[in-house]
Amino acid sequence: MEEKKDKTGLLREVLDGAAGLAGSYAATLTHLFRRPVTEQYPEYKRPMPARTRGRIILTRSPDGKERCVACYLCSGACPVNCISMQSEEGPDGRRRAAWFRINFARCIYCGLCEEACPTLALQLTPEFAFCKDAIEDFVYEKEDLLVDHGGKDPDYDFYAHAGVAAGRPKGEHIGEDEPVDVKSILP
Amino acid sequence: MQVETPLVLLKNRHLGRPATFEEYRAGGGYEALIATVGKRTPAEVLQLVLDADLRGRGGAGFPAGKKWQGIPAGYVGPRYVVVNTDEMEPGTFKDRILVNTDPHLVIEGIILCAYAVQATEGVCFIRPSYESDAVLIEEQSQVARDHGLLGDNILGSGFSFDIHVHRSAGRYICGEASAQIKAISGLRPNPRKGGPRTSVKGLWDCPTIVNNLETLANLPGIVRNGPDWFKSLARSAGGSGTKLFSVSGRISRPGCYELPIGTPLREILDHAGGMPPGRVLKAVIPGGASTPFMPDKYLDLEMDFEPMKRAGQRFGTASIMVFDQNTCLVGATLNLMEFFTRESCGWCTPCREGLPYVRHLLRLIEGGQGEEEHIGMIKDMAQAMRSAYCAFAPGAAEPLLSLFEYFEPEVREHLRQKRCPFGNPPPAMRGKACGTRPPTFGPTPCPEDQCPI
Amino acid sequence: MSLPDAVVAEIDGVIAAVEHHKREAAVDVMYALQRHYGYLCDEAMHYASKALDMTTLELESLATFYDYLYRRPVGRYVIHVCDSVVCWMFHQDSIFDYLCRKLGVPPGGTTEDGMFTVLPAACIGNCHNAPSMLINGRFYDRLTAERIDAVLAELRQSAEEPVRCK
Amino acid sequence: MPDLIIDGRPVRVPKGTPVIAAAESLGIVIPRFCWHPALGAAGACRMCAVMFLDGPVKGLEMSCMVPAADGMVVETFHPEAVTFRRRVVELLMANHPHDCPVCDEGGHCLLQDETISGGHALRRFPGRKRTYLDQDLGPFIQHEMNRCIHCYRCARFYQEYCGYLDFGPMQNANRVYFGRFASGPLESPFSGNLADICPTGTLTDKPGRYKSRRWDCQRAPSVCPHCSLGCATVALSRYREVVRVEARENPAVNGHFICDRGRYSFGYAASAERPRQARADGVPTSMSTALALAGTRLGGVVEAFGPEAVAVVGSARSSLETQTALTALARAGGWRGPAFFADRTEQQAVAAALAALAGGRARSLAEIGQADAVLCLGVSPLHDAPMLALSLRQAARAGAVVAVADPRPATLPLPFTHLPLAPDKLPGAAALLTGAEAADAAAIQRALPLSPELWPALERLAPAFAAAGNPVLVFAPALAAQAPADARFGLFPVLCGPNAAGAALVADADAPACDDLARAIEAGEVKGLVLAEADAAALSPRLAAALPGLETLVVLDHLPTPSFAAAKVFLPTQTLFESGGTLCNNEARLQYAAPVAPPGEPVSRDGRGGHPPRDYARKLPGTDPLPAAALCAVLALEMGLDMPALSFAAFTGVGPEDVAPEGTRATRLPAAPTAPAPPSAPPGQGLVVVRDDALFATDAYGRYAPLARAQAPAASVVRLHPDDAAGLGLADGEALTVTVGDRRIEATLAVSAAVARGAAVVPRLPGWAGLPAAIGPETLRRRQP
Repeated sequence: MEEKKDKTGLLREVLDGAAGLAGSYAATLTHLFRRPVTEQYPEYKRPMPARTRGRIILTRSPDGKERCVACYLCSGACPVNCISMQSEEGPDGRRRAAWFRINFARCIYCGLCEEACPTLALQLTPEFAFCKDAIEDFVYEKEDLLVDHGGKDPDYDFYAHAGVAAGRPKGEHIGEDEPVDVKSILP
Repeated sequence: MQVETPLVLLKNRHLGRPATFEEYRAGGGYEALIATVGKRTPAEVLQLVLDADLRGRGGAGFPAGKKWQGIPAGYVGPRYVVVNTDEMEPGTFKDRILVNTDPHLVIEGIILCAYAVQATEGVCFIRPSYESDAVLIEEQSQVARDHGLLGDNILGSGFSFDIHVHRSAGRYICGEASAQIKAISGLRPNPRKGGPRTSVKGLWDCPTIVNNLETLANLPGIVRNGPDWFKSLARSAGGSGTKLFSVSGRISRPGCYELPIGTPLREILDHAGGMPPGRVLKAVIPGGASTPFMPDKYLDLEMDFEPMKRAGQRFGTASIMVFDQNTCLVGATLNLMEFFTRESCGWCTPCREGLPYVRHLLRLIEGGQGEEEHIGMIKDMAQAMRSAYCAFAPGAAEPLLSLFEYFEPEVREHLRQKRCPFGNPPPAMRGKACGTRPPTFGPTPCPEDQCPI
Repeated sequence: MSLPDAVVAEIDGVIAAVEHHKREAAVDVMYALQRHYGYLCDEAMHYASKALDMTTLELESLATFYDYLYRRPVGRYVIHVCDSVVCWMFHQDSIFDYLCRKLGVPPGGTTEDGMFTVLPAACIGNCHNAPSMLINGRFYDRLTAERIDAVLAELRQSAEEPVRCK
Repeated sequence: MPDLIIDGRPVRVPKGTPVIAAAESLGIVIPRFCWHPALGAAGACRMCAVMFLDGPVKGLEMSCMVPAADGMVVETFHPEAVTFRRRVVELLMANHPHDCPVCDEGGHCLLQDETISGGHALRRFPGRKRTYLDQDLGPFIQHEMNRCIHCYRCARFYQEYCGYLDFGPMQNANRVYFGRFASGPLESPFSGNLADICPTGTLTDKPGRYKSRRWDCQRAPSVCPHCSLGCATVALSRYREVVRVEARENPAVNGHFICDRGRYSFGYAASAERPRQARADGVPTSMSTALALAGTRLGGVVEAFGPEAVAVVGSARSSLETQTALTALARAGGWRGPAFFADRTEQQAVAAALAALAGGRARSLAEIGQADAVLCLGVSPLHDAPMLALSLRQAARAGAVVAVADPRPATLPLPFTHLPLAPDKLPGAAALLTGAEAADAAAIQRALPLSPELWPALERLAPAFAAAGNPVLVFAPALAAQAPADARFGLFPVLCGPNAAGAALVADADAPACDDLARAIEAGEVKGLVLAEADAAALSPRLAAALPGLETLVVLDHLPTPSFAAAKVFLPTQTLFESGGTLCNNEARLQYAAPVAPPGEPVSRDGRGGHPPRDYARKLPGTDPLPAAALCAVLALEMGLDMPALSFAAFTGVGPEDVAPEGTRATRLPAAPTAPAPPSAPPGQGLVVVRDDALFATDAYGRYAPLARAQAPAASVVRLHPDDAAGLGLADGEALTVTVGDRRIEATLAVSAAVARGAAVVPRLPGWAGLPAAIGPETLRRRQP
């Protein structure tokens, strides 16, 4: 009884072992015929989802003007203080950045600046690999950041909503009534 | 069932012209004044008014005598009487009728009031559309002056008092006492709340009594015939005197009727000829634009301050506007909101911003673009309007809230049909009306049979 | 352009009548100037400001607040069409539209010949004769198209000086 | 003292306190827009609604309108109140534009705070937004009416609180517009406060427009150095530049507001002309070289002529720290000085003015607002101390009688009586009004026989002053002798510089004045001079004229004054914004201004290609300047002097650690010195020269602030009484040539009856400093075309 039991136990162990072996071989075999996962980076650059948080750009509104109004919200939101700027009044009366600087050596690509941006000017792009030889080269100025398209939201135009007369007269923004006439004779 | 009613205020009614000084005098006019000035003490006159329980006819119904008592005892310096003839409440025209009927009754009343509070100067605040009344008062007060009843040393008693007319340039809010004082002072007529009352610190920082013109016109009668007579005029238990009811709207004979206070609405309408043929009463606004709609179930309510207050209604200025079954009450409320929005002084948020807010939503509803949520939004804002700075926005909220209280199905019908069930066109935006109306709504054809054009 | 002596005298008289409280005359002085100039132009405001010892801003805050003081040019006759609830019940909006079309002006507009300005107005206190309008301090009751035509024709003929407000 | 319960917490407040303020004393901040502690309740915004559960008032009421009363039980978070407040915010936001990103108020906006904290995030109102056209309100205030929430704070402040009537509300209903009759600069010299008081971005600070967000600024409590009142300010600096100055609440001094001079004259600190580098004989050099050279040169003078040949001059614009260090330096070297005043009379006068304050007679600005009669003697409030005018207005609003006895024409935004009297007549006028008994007509006519036009006014004023329970005398130090013995009268001197009081406390009673030093230089007794934050030309023309006679002139300063140009050795110092410092104001109140801006050229001027430099390892440019007190210590070290450690506590009785945030009055005032002789009629013929300040650019700092300088009147004006003008044969508006020493100044003549007879009012500008005490036709001449 004892022996018999031993025998059946041994047989089972052998069979189990063989099954396990066969399983592993099967796994190996299936992988042999699968499409390879490895991509030949950098020869092949895998397309990233649009919302990937990579290099930051400053976009333009549909009329081709700078979207950034230098409101300081991105620099205020930035947890690592890598954004700095100076605002000024442009020749067209619009508020804009005199200079705008992002230190990508510090940036952690958290995307808080993009969330803070009220004019959809500042956007993170899927571009994640931009290596430099010198760390100072990671300091991007406005001219390095500014692109000539609208990024993820090409249609939004802050100044079409804003209610300040910068390029577009009062009362002609979206959802506005014509200006109140203080001297109106209508009751 | 026409009953004989005592005529007190309108007894000198002549067709097409005001009563003259002689006519007024012949009917016992100025006798109260002659018997009072220099013969009775001001305190006695005040006591008469207190006993008569004369309540303000301008809308709030504050006892006139109590208001006069507010003047600090022993105050030395000028005191003023301001006669409120602003009367810009839509539906109200009683003061104009009264002045044009019997100017000297009004003048005598003003002088009696001035004597009771020992005022030195009276200001008659008159709205621009009553220019003819202003001229009339100016002329007739000159007549009184010529007879020694007004001006320096009245009837040789040593009491001096004079009246001048202050012409307003028109705004509903000027009818509010503190705003009226500011308007006379050449300031922006924003009402004032808190701080001393106008009877303590009013015009030019002196004690000032602001009373409605009709209130003061009751004084000669009270002084001449005594408080008991005055109280006996009323039909309601606690009431006193008669009242000028201005009846307008869908009624056979719109006009101004003097009836005892406490006369039930049904009787008043009967006096005015009842409903025109084919018309059924739906609701009335009983006391000017800032009182709630009163549906027909209140037809037998006594028209007096207290009984109406108990029924959740307001007596107001007793300006009865009658709406028939063919009138859209949403449109009527919208019209009232347009009025209130425009006439706000712009001081506090619920009034300045809240009224345009509900006006816009009502325009949407009346124009068939209303949504279910708009009803809730209007109710929300109407509640908020009740906590405004002065009584203006709360007054505007009254008809608005009563619209939803009594006639919500009518509002919902607008939502359901996506148009006005009474066929009113979508409300045109102010300032863009001309040429933007749909051609079906012009001079002709009109949505209703009796369109005047 | 200096004011005629009569206007100056009238303004001085109005101010003298309320000598101790000059400010009370503000509206009356502006009415007087409005009658002279037709409306309250800036020149009128500056004159009133000097006469009353008030700043132009103070007067402007009154002139723009009130209904019957016009800071924009108006016609010889200003037609105030009551648009309150009783008149509305009697189709005031049709009346108003009719007037506007008849005269070819938008609300608040002035006809080209400078005769008429059409304005909506808060209740003018003539509800028992609705619908009604106010021109020159005079009521026109129970309006119909024919009545409006007649009134306009009559006013066009009239040589009477417009009495806007005393 | 009503007791009430707010949100379950009992509180006792003084009678008349509104519930909103009572809650604030518990730390419960009820939302508000229109309520402001200085302006009181308006009840316009309806934001401060709270629920009154018990007590004399019940139901939903505005906490600003209801005075606290016994037995009240108030709940600020009652659902009904919260709902109502939510509706109010919804209404206010229904028309508010979508422009926070470009709004300068963003980040310190009350509307933002209340909207976000109230949870209003989504717009449900389907209507369109109201818009307005804006006006140009001048150089200080930017107008953006779309953002207005109609709280009426601006109009109430501008018209009621300040008394100017060129800005206010127009139109009615939902069209109310706040602006002027037409575009143009605001007339009020307090207009800058509109930016502070506006709860949204409708009225914002124009000079600071689009500069920065509040959270990016370094902020520190500061003290205004543009007159002697010492108003509390907050300085905001960013990128090494002061970008804005705001009012700071100091209930004892300026309340909540400051004047435009104090607000917009900060530009001197970051001005491009500011000397930031040490110079030796006019050549830029390093700080250490210049210090060594200063040591050597001064040492040389001491060696050759003895320590008495070196003198030190300070000024009323330095901090107490600097003034004390100069004193310590002078004592260590055994040098003359320091001299802080032009002449000894002035020093005595200031000391006497301070001495008079002993015994609790000093009044603060806030207390002047509660006085019932105020006489300004030789003080023109709006220009000598602008915030004084605002306090006088508050007094006048409460019914006080205000009289200004001053030779200069005076305008004030309040009802007041101007007594244009020549300086020598002022003591007589003061005696008439400050006596215990009301002066009678005879006394008035005796005192001022030549001014019959003033008799009726004085007859009216005399009984009012005699009957006043709480009168105040505001006086110029030269008239310190006129301070009445009558203890009823509070005293309020107006001095000539932000720290003139400090100078008078620090200076020895027998210290030489600038004129004494000038005499000593002329006599060859003084050969070396240390001029610390003082402009000899403005301080004492005689000293300026004597400077070339020196062997060595060491100048410590941060302003490009003429003395800086004349310096043999120049040592740059830090401004109050950089070093901080303690100032002593006119009522001997010591206040500490904290440092706010780091030293160095502002980033805006440092860098190329439109952005700041990227070289992080270099030394920042323009960081040489050191606090003047530190420079004194280093100089002493260079010269091997044993400079004692001297704290200003030794002079004022109050140590640096004792200075409270709202200021602490000096406990050690000068012992009553012999009061200066009252001004007397100048010998011989001529008109007494009276100097007049303008609102901008006549104070020592404002002259070097570009924005303030841009507001200064283009042409200098000489003002004369019609009689005097006629006597000189001159007419109103004529072009004049004024001879000052060997220079000629061009000016125009303004003739006005508001000028005292016998006085010639000239601007207080350095160029005019050399005029003699009295001038005649040879000085004032018609300009030949």
